[in-house]
Amino acid sequence: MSESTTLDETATGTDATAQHSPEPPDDGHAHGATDGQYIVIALILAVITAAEVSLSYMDVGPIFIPALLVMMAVKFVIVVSYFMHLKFDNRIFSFLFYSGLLLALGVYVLALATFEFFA
Amino acid sequence: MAIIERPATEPVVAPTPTPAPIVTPSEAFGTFRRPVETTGWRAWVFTVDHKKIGVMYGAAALFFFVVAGLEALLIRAQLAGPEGTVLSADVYNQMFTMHATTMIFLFAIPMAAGLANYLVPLQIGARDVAFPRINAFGFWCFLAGGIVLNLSWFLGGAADGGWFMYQPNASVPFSPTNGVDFWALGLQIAGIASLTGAINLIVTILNMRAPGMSLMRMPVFTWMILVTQFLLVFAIPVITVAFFLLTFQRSFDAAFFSPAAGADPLLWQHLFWIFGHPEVYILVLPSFGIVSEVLPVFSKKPLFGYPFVVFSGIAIGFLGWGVWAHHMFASGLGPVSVAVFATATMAIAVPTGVKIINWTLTMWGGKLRFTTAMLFAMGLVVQFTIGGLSGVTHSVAPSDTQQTDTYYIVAHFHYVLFGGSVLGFFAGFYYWWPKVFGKCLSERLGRWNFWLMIIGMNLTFGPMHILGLQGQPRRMYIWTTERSGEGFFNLGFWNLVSSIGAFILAVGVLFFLTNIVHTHRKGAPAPLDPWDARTLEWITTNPPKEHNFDRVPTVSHLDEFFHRKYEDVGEGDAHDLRAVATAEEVLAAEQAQADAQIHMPSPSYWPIVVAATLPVIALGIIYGVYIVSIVGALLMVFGIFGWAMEPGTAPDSDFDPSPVDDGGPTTELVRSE
Amino acid sequence: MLTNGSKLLLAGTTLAAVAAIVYGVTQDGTLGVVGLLSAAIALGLLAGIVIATRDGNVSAMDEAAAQTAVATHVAPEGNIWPLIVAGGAALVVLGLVTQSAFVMLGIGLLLIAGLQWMVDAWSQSASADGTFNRDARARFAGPLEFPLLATAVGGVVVFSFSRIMLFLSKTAGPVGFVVAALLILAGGFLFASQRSMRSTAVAGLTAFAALGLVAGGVAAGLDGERFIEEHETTGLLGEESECDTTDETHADENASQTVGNKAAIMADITLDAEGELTSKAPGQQASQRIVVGRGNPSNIIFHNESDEPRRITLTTGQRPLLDEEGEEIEGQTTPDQRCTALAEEGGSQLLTFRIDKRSAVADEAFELTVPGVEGQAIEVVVP
Amino acid sequence: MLAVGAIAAVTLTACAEDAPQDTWQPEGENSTRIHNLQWPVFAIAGVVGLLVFLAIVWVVIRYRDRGQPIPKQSHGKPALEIALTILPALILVGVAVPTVGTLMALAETDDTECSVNVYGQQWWWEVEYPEQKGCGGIDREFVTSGQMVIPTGTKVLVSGTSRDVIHSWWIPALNGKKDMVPGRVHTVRTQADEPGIYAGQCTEFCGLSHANMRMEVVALDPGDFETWKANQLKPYAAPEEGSIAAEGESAFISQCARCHVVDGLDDGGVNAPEQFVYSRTAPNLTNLMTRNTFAGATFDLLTDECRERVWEATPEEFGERYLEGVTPECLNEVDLRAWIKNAPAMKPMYTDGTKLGPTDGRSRGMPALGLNDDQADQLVAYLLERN
Amino acid sequence: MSDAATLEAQVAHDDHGDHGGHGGNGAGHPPTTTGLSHNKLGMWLFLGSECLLFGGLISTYMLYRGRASENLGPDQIYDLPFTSVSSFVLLMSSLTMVLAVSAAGRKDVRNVKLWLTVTALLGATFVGGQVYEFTSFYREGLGFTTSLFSSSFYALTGFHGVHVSVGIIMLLAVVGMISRDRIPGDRAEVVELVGLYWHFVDIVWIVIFTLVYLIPA
Repeated sequence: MSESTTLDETATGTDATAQHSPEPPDDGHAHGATDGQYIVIALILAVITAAEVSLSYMDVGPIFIPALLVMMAVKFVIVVSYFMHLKFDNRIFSFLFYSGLLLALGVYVLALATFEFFA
Repeated sequence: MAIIERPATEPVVAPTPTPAPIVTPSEAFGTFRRPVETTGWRAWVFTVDHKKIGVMYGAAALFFFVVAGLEALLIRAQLAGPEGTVLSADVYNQMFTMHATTMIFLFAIPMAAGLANYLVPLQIGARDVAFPRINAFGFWCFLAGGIVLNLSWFLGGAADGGWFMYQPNASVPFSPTNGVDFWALGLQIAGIASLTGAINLIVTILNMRAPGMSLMRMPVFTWMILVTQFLLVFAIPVITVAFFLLTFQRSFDAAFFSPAAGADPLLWQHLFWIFGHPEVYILVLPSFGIVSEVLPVFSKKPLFGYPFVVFSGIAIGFLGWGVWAHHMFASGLGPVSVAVFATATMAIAVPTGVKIINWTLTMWGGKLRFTTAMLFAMGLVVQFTIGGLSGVTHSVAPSDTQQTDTYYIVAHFHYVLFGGSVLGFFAGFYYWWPKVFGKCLSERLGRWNFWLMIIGMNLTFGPMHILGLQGQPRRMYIWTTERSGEGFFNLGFWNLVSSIGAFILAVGVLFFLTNIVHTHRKGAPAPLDPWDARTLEWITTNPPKEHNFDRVPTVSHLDEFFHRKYEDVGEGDAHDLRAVATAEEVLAAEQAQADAQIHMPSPSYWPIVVAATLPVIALGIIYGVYIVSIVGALLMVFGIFGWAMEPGTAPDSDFDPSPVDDGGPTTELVRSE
Repeated sequence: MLTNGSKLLLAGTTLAAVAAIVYGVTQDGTLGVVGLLSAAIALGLLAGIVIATRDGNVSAMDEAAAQTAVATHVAPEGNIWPLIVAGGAALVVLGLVTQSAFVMLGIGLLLIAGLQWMVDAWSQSASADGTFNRDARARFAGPLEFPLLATAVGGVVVFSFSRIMLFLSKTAGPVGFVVAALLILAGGFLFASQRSMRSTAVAGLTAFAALGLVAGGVAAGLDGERFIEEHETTGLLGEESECDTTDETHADENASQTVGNKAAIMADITLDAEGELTSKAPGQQASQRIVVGRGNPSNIIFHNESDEPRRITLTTGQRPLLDEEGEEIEGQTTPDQRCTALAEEGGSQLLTFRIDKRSAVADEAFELTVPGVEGQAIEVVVP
Repeated sequence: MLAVGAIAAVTLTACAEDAPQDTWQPEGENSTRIHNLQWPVFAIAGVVGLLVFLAIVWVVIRYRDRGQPIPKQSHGKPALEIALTILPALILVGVAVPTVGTLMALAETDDTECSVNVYGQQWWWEVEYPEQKGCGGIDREFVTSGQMVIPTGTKVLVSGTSRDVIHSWWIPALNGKKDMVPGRVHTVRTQADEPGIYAGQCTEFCGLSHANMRMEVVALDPGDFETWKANQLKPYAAPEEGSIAAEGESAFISQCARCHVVDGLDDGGVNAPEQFVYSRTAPNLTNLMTRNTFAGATFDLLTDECRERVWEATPEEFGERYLEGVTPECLNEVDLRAWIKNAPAMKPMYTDGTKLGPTDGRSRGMPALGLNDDQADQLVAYLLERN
Repeated sequence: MSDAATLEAQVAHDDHGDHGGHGGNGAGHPPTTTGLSHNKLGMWLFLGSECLLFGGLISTYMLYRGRASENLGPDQIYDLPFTSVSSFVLLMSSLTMVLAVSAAGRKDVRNVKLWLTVTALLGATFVGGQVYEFTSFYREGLGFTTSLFSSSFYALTGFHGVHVSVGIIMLLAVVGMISRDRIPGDRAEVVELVGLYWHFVDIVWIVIFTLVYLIPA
């Protein structure tokens, strides 16, 4: 939760609720991917899912679970960065979401460790 | 229905209806029109103003504080002598469960939410919070949760499993009444209040600060509230999962915690304490913020080491997530886990130490004025230190196996919670009362209140250290002479002392209540800046206008208000502070450049409607009449979508045209012509 | 809007409803509840009518009120809800005769149509100006209409799709699923690209697709799901006392060989290559005997290191033999057994059990045996 | 000054000979190890607390507002801050290292010389001596309740679980507590240096009679322990014909044998506690009179003077006095008869027939049997012979 | 299925946060300190906290997955082909959602309504698949209270199913509100927020699909 000092910004608004202030350019829509690129990203995701499923039918020994987890993480990051625009948006959004995600990961892995789940 | 007869033959040209007068909203919608009043009960029930909601939070929390205090007195009356007969075993178990649950969930959290709601917008120069209607919804959810929780007293007995409700003792065979169901669903609803409040305040603090107020120029109270809200936003979902599993277990007989099906009761303990430990920092950090505001003002010195205090607050918040299993040292975790959590718990003592050192150094070299607020703040520094140190003694895991679940732990957390958050809240009351109500609380009654509470507290909780080390376990509805021993440190004498102390404490709180009544009846209106304060909330009238600031001030320093009142004219390192402006002049300078149009969010009844449907769903689940829950859910969806389709600020069509005849003041809201 | 008359009736409704609940919760007599509930419904209806007609008190004497009374100005527009109320009532009657599903559908229609009719009637007489009326109607009907409409559309798709899936065989299911998804996607891209397609054509096509889906769903729903065979579990083996067989039973199909971590493992019992059955408890040496706490759920893990699939069976005395209907047959007893699925070579199985009787009292000793391996038994002692 | 009083009270408890469950009176190797770690930490805490308190008192006196000009607006000295952060951190590291050491030592289980099983259930403790080579060799397991007898100077490993809710086994004089969680088996190292009675109590909230669920560990010299053990395993001695005890035996079979067990007594297969008690067991009464407490070690079988004689006995004479058991003169008739006739009146339990729906008719605790006086006399006479 | 209905009732009230979030402040937010809209900040924070909620349910499932009674465990009951197709469907619904959001950016109302409807339809087929899966498991003997594995499996996938259903209702309601122009705030932002919620529910399914279905017990 450490607030990095770079968050404080150039607050320009002279008046918190000025009347009829011009609509500030909403940052979300200026760039990001075109529709074509979204379709390509979706196909990549579909391919990874297919890979995961086929991997589970093959017997690849000990690297099976790590491979699955890596592919899951890749799909996760792709959807979050591109479909949810986190890659192009302000860093505060990434901070809010990833702090929640990593906290959940850390706390629950530690809890399962005390159950000797990974032993 | 007036049936209009149409003559059969030639087409009748409908007479051009004389244009009926435009119907006013109250005629068209009657009671369902959008509320716009600013006086009377409607102004309070449908308000979205952060100040009104803050006052309502404070009043409700104080009421529950008195209720839980009475429960504590009954507990101490039962334990005053051996073989006590005041309470039977069953009622005693309900009493201590509800004492703890009410104090934590219905007093401490809402009081912090009340102070935060009222003060944070004022301290960061905002006109209201980011989501005003969610703020109102949060309060009504808290109230609904409190009512559902306490409804259990009248419907078959309250919850009787202790405030952390360990499984499987809280499952149906061992706690057959509906008490635990009311407990789980009541706190679930109150949890929604905390979650929405947290999202609301974080967005407010991040996004609605006055121009020029960077994060490192924010008052420390707002910093501690920000850390508390981050803890809340990530802790509440964990307890929500735990409550859902408990409700599935009790109402839909799932087997999440029943050992017969192979379940592990420790899962509940983990889920509860992953929420539980950040929870106790949620209870104490707001009071740290209050003390960090009060001490500098009455020492006439800025807070010593502002960045250190802020980062130690963040460190406490961050480390708070890695220590939860120190509540479970005796629950049978492996030695490695116990070692990890013991060292992490010790690590958390360091940032707490930093705070105590900085408070002391703030007072060092100051010009101390001992108003009641200052007394309470210093009381916190002393009592919390005792609680913190007794905490360090049982972060040592082996000695914790001797101390856990005994009265030593009861003494520890009462020194930390009563000595910490309650004394902090009282310091806040005395410090901000003139700002909220326009009158100062009487200092004479305040001193009685302070000293009686301090003496009562030490007499009640001091001996509990001895009782704990003499091996008296927690939650014993009775103790017998056989196990109390005769020497100086026997259980009999110290239990009696503790019970007497509890009643002295109660008298102290009574003095506070009389102080409130006395001030409201005969208190003189407070000066604009009674304490020569330092932060932004004091550049407003007492109590502040509906829209807080006529012009949102531009901030250039930490402790902006102090810097506008005093200039340092000394050369080199000689310092000579000269007063250059009085508080009135500073306020007048701001009011001179008031904004012309100010759009304030309008009241709305949707928040209270949605909050009112939650108890209906809960009662349907508890009594197994699922049709009631489904109807409740339908009403909730209706409320949510009605809310979503209602604009934040009411358009003019929602206002009745101001009736010419009575010439009453139009709505106080400044309506743009 | 809430005139005095309607407030009185609304209060009566809520009072009757609350009384019904309190009466129902405290006493358990149904007569009182039914009476109070019917009172509540009756008062509710009356309140609705009074609200709609605004107490109907456009009295003749008050000339100004008569003039401004809006009801006299605007002729009510035609609307569909009376037709649907009639349809709903007919459906209820039909349902009573045929399937009960129609009754529910009828009641649903009655409720929705009645509500809509009331809101229409109220909003049309709200004021003389049409747009204000429509806005007033939207303010109250909107929040329920949008979500309920959405739930209805979503619900229809979910229900009919799941019935179709239940109808198709286990292999055809995924294929049907993919086809449906690709169809929807293709339709989406087609409509998105053909900007010139008039919205009526789009609406027509989607309506046709929806109709097809619902027809498929109802058809599949009516003639029943495919036969999904109840999974036989090892618990059934014990009840039908088939625990002594050495060959594979239905419950042994792809029995999972990995053993989940249970909190407290009492003992590991191993059948080694030579057919030796030994038990090893944590902290003690291997022995032929284990002590189990009475009435305490315990778990043991059976490791099969022999070269054939084996199962382990726990016999705890006798229990009366039950015939088909579950009645006890006099005098005949059968061993009270629990067993695991077959563990393949090198595999292991978990057995959870709880013994309430003391072993000293029971007529024959409790023991753990492996069907097919003679002369090997682990004595189970329950103090 | 009140705060100083509180801190002083905390440190002064080191030298008090008071409540039987005093955690500052270690009597065994494990509790001594904890004590050696505990009191230094208390001392450090006391000193730090005192320092902070003195600083506050000094500030209140020295910097009171006497009209001096507004002090220098110093925003802090980073050097001082960092120093005062590292100092506590060092102290804590100094505390952490021995903590982890003691922790690991207390978690050892493979130097066990005698293992005893313990079962917690609502509101009493069952002690089971499994068949083993340890504790001088036990060839047939036997069960007792309330009081666990162990040989002095031996490393006993108590491994326990619970049959219903979470309880906690805690003998302050011998070691810290360990929760007994149903579905898990937890171990506690227990060792007593000298013969004596060491009191303890369930310390995890377990419902109605959590306060009345006590236990005691009795430490005997190895020789006395052997005699005690032999007495526990002796065959059943039926009361001779015609005596009140014989009628007591038949009364026992008709009234008590449904739940309670006396090894060797032929009760005609009546014993089925799992149908009457939710925790599926009831205390084993085979050698009741060798224990000096009953009903979750909450009530005494001995009259007050006899109890005093045993509790106040010096270590040398303790073994012989404890082995006397409960003689007819020393029997606390009042409590035993009251318990036999109406147990729930003396100890809150869930035995009211009407409210047993959730546990499908099975009570949690001993129901009131409603016996008349002479049945009570017969049972008391019969139980007196269970020594 | 009655459990799913009551689950929906309970969880729905848990989700009020984001609907309410829409009601934030007025059209085109006034200038804020970070230049971002309150609603979007609130939504990302809400998603951060939902990670904790689903994390708790997933870790409960991981702890109890091995504790299936009488050998009716994950290996015997899961139908992998069907579930992988339902994951594919949910991924495609994320694609159509993104297309809806970019259409909203371009103020192309027709395509926004179209893509929102398609996303809702794909979501409905996914939930239909879940309902089918639950029914067939129930027929095979895996009731909600059969074993710890079944209770935690139904709790986890039931929670996720309810979140998807709430998402579908939001999508279709937004389509209705756009066509009748009943959205008070900035329409593009409302579509974007619903999109964020939908993508979050999809990535939770990505995690569930791998941990629950693919990793053997």
